Amino acid sequence: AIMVTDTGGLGDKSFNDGTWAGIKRAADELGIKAKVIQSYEQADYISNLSKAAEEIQKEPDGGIVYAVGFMMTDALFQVAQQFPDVYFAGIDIAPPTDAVPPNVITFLFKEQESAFLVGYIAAATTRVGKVGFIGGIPIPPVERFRYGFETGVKVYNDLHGTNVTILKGYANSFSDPKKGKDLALAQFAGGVDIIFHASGAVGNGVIEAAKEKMVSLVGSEDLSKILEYAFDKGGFFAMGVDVDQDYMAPGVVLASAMKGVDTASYMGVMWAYNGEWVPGVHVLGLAENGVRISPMKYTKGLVSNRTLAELEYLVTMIKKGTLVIPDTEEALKSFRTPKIEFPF
Amino acid sequence: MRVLEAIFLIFINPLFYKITLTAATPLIFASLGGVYSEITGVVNIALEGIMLIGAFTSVVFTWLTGNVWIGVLMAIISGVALAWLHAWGSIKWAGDQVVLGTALILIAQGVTGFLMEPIFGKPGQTDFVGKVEEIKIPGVSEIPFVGKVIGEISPFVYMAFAAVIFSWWLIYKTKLGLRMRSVGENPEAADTLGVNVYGIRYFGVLMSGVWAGLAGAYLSIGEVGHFRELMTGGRGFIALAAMILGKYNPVGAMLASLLFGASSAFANQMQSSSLIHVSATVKPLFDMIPFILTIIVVAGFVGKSRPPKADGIPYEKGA
Amino acid sequence: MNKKVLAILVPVISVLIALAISTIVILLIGKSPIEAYSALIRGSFGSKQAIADTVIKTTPLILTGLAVGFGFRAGVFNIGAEGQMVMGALFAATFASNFGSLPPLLAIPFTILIAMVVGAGYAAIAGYLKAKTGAHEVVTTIMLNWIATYFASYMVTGPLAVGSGTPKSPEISDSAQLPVLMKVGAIEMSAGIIIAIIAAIFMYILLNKSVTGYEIKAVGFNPYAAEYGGISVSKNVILAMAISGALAGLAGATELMGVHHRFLGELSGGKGFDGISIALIGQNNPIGIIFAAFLIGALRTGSNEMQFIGVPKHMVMIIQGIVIFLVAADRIVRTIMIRKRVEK
Amino acid sequence: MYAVEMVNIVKRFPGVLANDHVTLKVKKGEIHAIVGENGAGKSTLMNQLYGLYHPDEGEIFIDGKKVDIKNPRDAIKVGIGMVHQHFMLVDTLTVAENVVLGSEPLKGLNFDLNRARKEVKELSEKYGLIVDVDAKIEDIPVGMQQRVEIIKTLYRGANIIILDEPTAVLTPQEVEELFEIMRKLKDNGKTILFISHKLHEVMEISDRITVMRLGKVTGELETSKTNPKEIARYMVGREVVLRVSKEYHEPKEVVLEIENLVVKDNRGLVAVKDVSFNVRKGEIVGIAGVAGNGQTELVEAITGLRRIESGKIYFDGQDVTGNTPKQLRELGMAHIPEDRFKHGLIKEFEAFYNVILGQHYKSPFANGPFLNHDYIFKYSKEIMEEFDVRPRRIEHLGGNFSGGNQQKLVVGREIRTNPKFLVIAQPTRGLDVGAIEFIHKQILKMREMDVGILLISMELEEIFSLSDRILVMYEGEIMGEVKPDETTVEEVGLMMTGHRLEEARRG
Ligand SMILES: Nc1ncnc2c1ncn2[C@@H]1O[C@H](COP(=O)(O)OP(=O)(O)OP(=O)(O)O)[C@@H](O)[C@H]1O
Ligand SMILES: Nc1ncnc2c1ncn2[C@@H]1O[C@H](COP(=O)(O)OP(=O)(O)OP(=O)(O)O)[C@@H](O)[C@H]1O
Ligand SMILES: [Mg+2]
Ligand SMILES: [Mg+2]
Repeated sequence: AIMVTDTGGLGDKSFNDGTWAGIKRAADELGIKAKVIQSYEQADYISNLSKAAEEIQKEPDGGIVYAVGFMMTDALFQVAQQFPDVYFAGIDIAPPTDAVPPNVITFLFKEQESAFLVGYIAAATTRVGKVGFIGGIPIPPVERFRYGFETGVKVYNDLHGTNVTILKGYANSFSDPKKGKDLALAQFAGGVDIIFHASGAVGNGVIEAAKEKMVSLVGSEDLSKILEYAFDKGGFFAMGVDVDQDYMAPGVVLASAMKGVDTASYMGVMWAYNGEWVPGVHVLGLAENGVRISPMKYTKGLVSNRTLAELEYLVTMIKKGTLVIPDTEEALKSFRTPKIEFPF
Repeated sequence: MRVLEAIFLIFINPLFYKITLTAATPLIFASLGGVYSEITGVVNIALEGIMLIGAFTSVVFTWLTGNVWIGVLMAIISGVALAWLHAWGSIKWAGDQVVLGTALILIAQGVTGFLMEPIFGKPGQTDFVGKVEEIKIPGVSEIPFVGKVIGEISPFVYMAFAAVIFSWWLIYKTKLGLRMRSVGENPEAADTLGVNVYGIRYFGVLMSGVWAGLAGAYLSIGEVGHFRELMTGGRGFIALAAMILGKYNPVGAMLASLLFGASSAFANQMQSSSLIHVSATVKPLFDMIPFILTIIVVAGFVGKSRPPKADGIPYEKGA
Repeated sequence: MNKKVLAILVPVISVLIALAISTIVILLIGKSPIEAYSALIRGSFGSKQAIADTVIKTTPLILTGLAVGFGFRAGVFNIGAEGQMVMGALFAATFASNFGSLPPLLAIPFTILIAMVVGAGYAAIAGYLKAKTGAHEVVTTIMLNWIATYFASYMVTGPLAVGSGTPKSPEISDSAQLPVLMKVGAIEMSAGIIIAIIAAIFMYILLNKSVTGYEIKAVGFNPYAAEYGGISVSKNVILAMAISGALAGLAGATELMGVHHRFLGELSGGKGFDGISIALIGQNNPIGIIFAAFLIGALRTGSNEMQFIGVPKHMVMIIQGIVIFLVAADRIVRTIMIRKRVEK
Repeated sequence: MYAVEMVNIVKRFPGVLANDHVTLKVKKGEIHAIVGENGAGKSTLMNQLYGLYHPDEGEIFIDGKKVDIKNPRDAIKVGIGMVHQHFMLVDTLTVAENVVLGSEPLKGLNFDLNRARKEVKELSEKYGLIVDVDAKIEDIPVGMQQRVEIIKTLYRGANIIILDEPTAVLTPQEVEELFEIMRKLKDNGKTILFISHKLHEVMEISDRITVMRLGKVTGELETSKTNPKEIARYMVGREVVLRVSKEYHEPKEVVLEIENLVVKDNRGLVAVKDVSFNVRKGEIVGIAGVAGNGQTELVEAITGLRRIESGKIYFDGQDVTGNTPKQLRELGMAHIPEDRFKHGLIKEFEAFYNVILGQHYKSPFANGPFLNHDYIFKYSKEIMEEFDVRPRRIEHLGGNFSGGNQQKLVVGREIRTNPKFLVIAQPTRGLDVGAIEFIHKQILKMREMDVGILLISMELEEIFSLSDRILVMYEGEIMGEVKPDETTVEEVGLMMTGHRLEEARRG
């Protein structure tokens, strides 16, 4: 299995890293080789994918080439056509046309579903009725996170008669943590107390900003002191993205909206080698275990039991399809909270 | 009206001033670095690379030793090391200073990216390794408004302003400063008076390594406590612009950096203002404010900024 | 040794020294330098695909190199080729998606023209401000770069965005795409390289054979003498910036029309900055620039192949950095060469 | 006992033997002049004495002791100071700062600016070298800059002072002041090496003279026992006409008419105040005046390089007020500028590009948008031949010609445009006697051809020998108009210091 990264490269703690983890896990189990090629610039995608495919052709057992990241959409489909005997998989890639060649699978995620959950938690937990969202660059996956987050807040408002509002901002970058910190501080100054970020490494700064504010309030970095304070008086919080970022600032990162990229890439490799290949687009949501929210190892105590129970219920609704979280701007605009009666 | 109200609210919010200061701090350090190098006659486009190396090394050594100040010290040393390469290429070998600078940026980007895996075991970015804590000055933090601005703030911010004062003193009040200015303006004249042109130029460039290294350390362990590839995000180039805008003068460079910091803080707050209703995808456009403002300032108010006469020209004896 | 031989030998030896230095690093990470370097060469010249790739990478580098180099000849430091390239390509993409009804003979020149005019106009802002207010072009072009980047990012995530995947503009009409000279698998080498070479010839003629070139150079060397000689300084500063910007815009056009066929978020990918070192390595001479661009293009292409044997992409940035460093401080290499000869 | 002995000095540059076994002996306490053609090797010889170059062969003795001077620091140590032909001053620093640079007084960690200012003031008073210690170099006139250079050597305790062409840029008054200073220095026991192309100056100030030609010493003369003609012969190797004589030539119609012209200088102060005059075809109108009295601004206004505040300029009967340099050139105006480095030449351009500047866009130099290189090459060969530009290489870069040859290139270029009217500013500054003779002859030839000529010069001798009419400028105003054979140098001198003609006549 060979993975070709987008220009973000390994170390993004997001789809590149996640995909690689899943591929390695599968490769270890299968006893095959796994390689990674990092792209230097956009013009590399086609040639790197082609080279990877040629490499795979040389392997007696065949194999699979991974294209990671929505940036590689066009390149993946162009190259896949040229190598019908090689399996290709795309992560975060939506096919440009409906016809997907038989040698290609792509994985998309319902980011909005996990973001919905953190939005709901944010709305339930804020003490000031104002929460924040910080995106990197408004690309589709980031936007889906936002749609979900906004929906989560809206549903909470509608169910509980509150009026939690959202400040939104973008960093124009995925790699400038200082910018994330400044933007987060600006939102805190604007009156929010919880910020959800979907902004790659920029988010590290968002988390740092929340931590700095919180530690300053509490006067200590000690987890138990932070939790004690937060339980009594609230404070400043961040919410993580893609992977479980709760550990990055224990007690301060309230929850993370996770995306199971590794699950997807693991599946792809397994399918390619076990002959269970199912070509086409695979959209993974809560139901497919493609997205989820972090276990809130440190912060569970800050969220009321009632809210946790409501979340459970909402998750089942989403899994069953009775609650559909919008994944486009239009859908978000026309979204109306359905009638939800909690059984408790 | 809503917009005016939003702007008014931004300007009366102490955090706006605090973010201005922290956004300006790396630029102040880096543009000071530019000033030191360029007033002695060496164009230093490598600031971005020096900052990156500084950001990286400070994280590495903070992680290894657990002591952030050793991290800061190592950022300075590594900044000086990279600056030394620039000095060596451009002073000793009379190389083209702009090309050497771009080469060093590439080398810095390559080296920091390359070393992530061997040192931290994973590429891209490190975990949180520790941070220079904000300092709380008891008296100051109680003052209304001002306390909210500088009552609790990174010591780097104070260091940046101290560095400006120090540099102003060094450049305009000491014998060394006089010599620095003379070799950047007319190295031949200085040479005929027995001034060591090469030595002074080395000093200027190496000092730019000190300041830009500190700028980098501030970005990583001063602000966010970790390193991410390319995390300097072009600030080296903005610092270069601030240096020119500030007319190659430490105080001017500081003012230009503050202008830039204020306008980016302003852009951030505008994005975050609940009074301004624009669609989410339009918001990134607010980030243009600092750049447009800078163009207006340089075109409308600053006009010609004259570089030192010998800036960028290698000095060769007897030519 | 005569000057011309030296001019070629210095970069070659710089490459060799850079490779020698990186050999140590490659050995340290436990890889074989011989394998690594044969991969580097194989990757850049070893096959039709490799050659096509190298040419594709070289094309925009020639053009941004010419853009910056032309500026230097005219006494302006155009650090803004990046922004001009982005703006040129962005506007060309906006219009060229509607050129379906035009024949290629019209659509191609038209698209090129849009990119060049926009690039020229964007650069002329800096030229105008320099001429009229003395605003330093390094400051203004750096600022214009950021504005262009943010603007383009906004356009492809907002008004121009198509599809649910990559932030991208619609595809430009087939008739506006550059003809393909060579197709290897999915890799299409377009006629862009011919355009780049024509541009180099154009620049050579303009600078060395034309009245305009004479005036632009005179203003660059000595504006006082130029004015004394009846040459308008402000007109020529603006013109020089505009021509430089037109060349950068052309780089955007060839990337758009020959490689991506649509505007993508990272279309410029730092090539405007690469132009600075390429221009200076090529000593601001059109022929020199072609060779310098080729050198960097080949290094980049070859580097991807090196990743297959486990040498990370950063290694190539370091090699490139060292090569550029040594070419800039060419006396180091010359001194080494002279010492070698003396020893013999 | 000699203060300086340079014995058998040889210095080679790639392709040039700049000093060929030169021996120079300078007595203690004398003013010793060194003269010679442009490029004879005078500056090179002095640069070796000051440690800027190292001799290839030969020995140097100071006060009888053999020394090895490796760099200026060594020279300063043995008591040598040098004022270079092109000043070595840092424009952005003040006078005091420039003087003490390299040996700054300190107060604790700080540089002691006050002590520096005090010490400079003391030196300045002791030797009568008047300077403004706090002014920036870029703001003070050349004459003062030169005094700063001299103070610099004195501050370092120099006993032997080299002055390389100090008078080339000075006004006659300033030259007199300089000579006063030199005498004072001599009285204080200093030894002075003095380089100049102006033989009358050499005659006036020096005790002994060494003449150089083509890198060799051709003569060692006692000033009191020689005369300018003899020196010139040693210098050039032939007889030289030191003062060209001109025939009477009837002026024709007016070509340039200036009415009530007002022009401002770079600082926005009025530099030319309500000036009116005219120039006829076939006559030379000379403008005399101490530098800085508005001549530069006047010339720039006439040639379109500077904005006019009010007033009118008519050229050949046509109103050309506010015209661009290009328009004026097309109407037949040519201009030999005062500052050949700034305006006259593009150092980075080859000679063949320099000689077409101003006409480069016109046929036959250009064919439509393209340059006609064949013609340009041919044309530049002709000019270099006709005006004896050396070396005779059309691809030599402008900056690599010696000053004299640069001037010949400019003069050739402007004359060959066949102008109706020619503005000439400081045409012979820094040139040797041979070159001066040549250029003066060219100017008179233009007059014969009925070209109107406006000549601006600080050399009164030049003004007197060439002009048909002389206008004297003082503080932006014309003090009066005289004919050279109806006036005296004294009268013009009075007008140059602010006396109107009538007052000057009254005495
Ligand atoms: N840096 C140099 N490189 C090469 N050749 C030089 C250099 N300096 C001087 N020369 C050569 O040495 C010769 C003597 O030059 P020098 O400057 O000493 O003349 P000079 O007598 O001072 O002339 P002038 O009267 O114009 O000042 C020149 O003709 C020139 O060919
Ligand atoms: N960098 C250089 N390369 C080659 N030749 C040079 C260079 N610099 C000076 N020269 C030569 O040195 C000679 C003297 O140059 P220099 O500038 O001293 O002129 P000069 O005669 O002293 O000028 P001036 O008439 O103003 O005193 C010229 O013949 C010139 O060709
Ligand atoms: Mg000389
Ligand atoms: Mg000379």
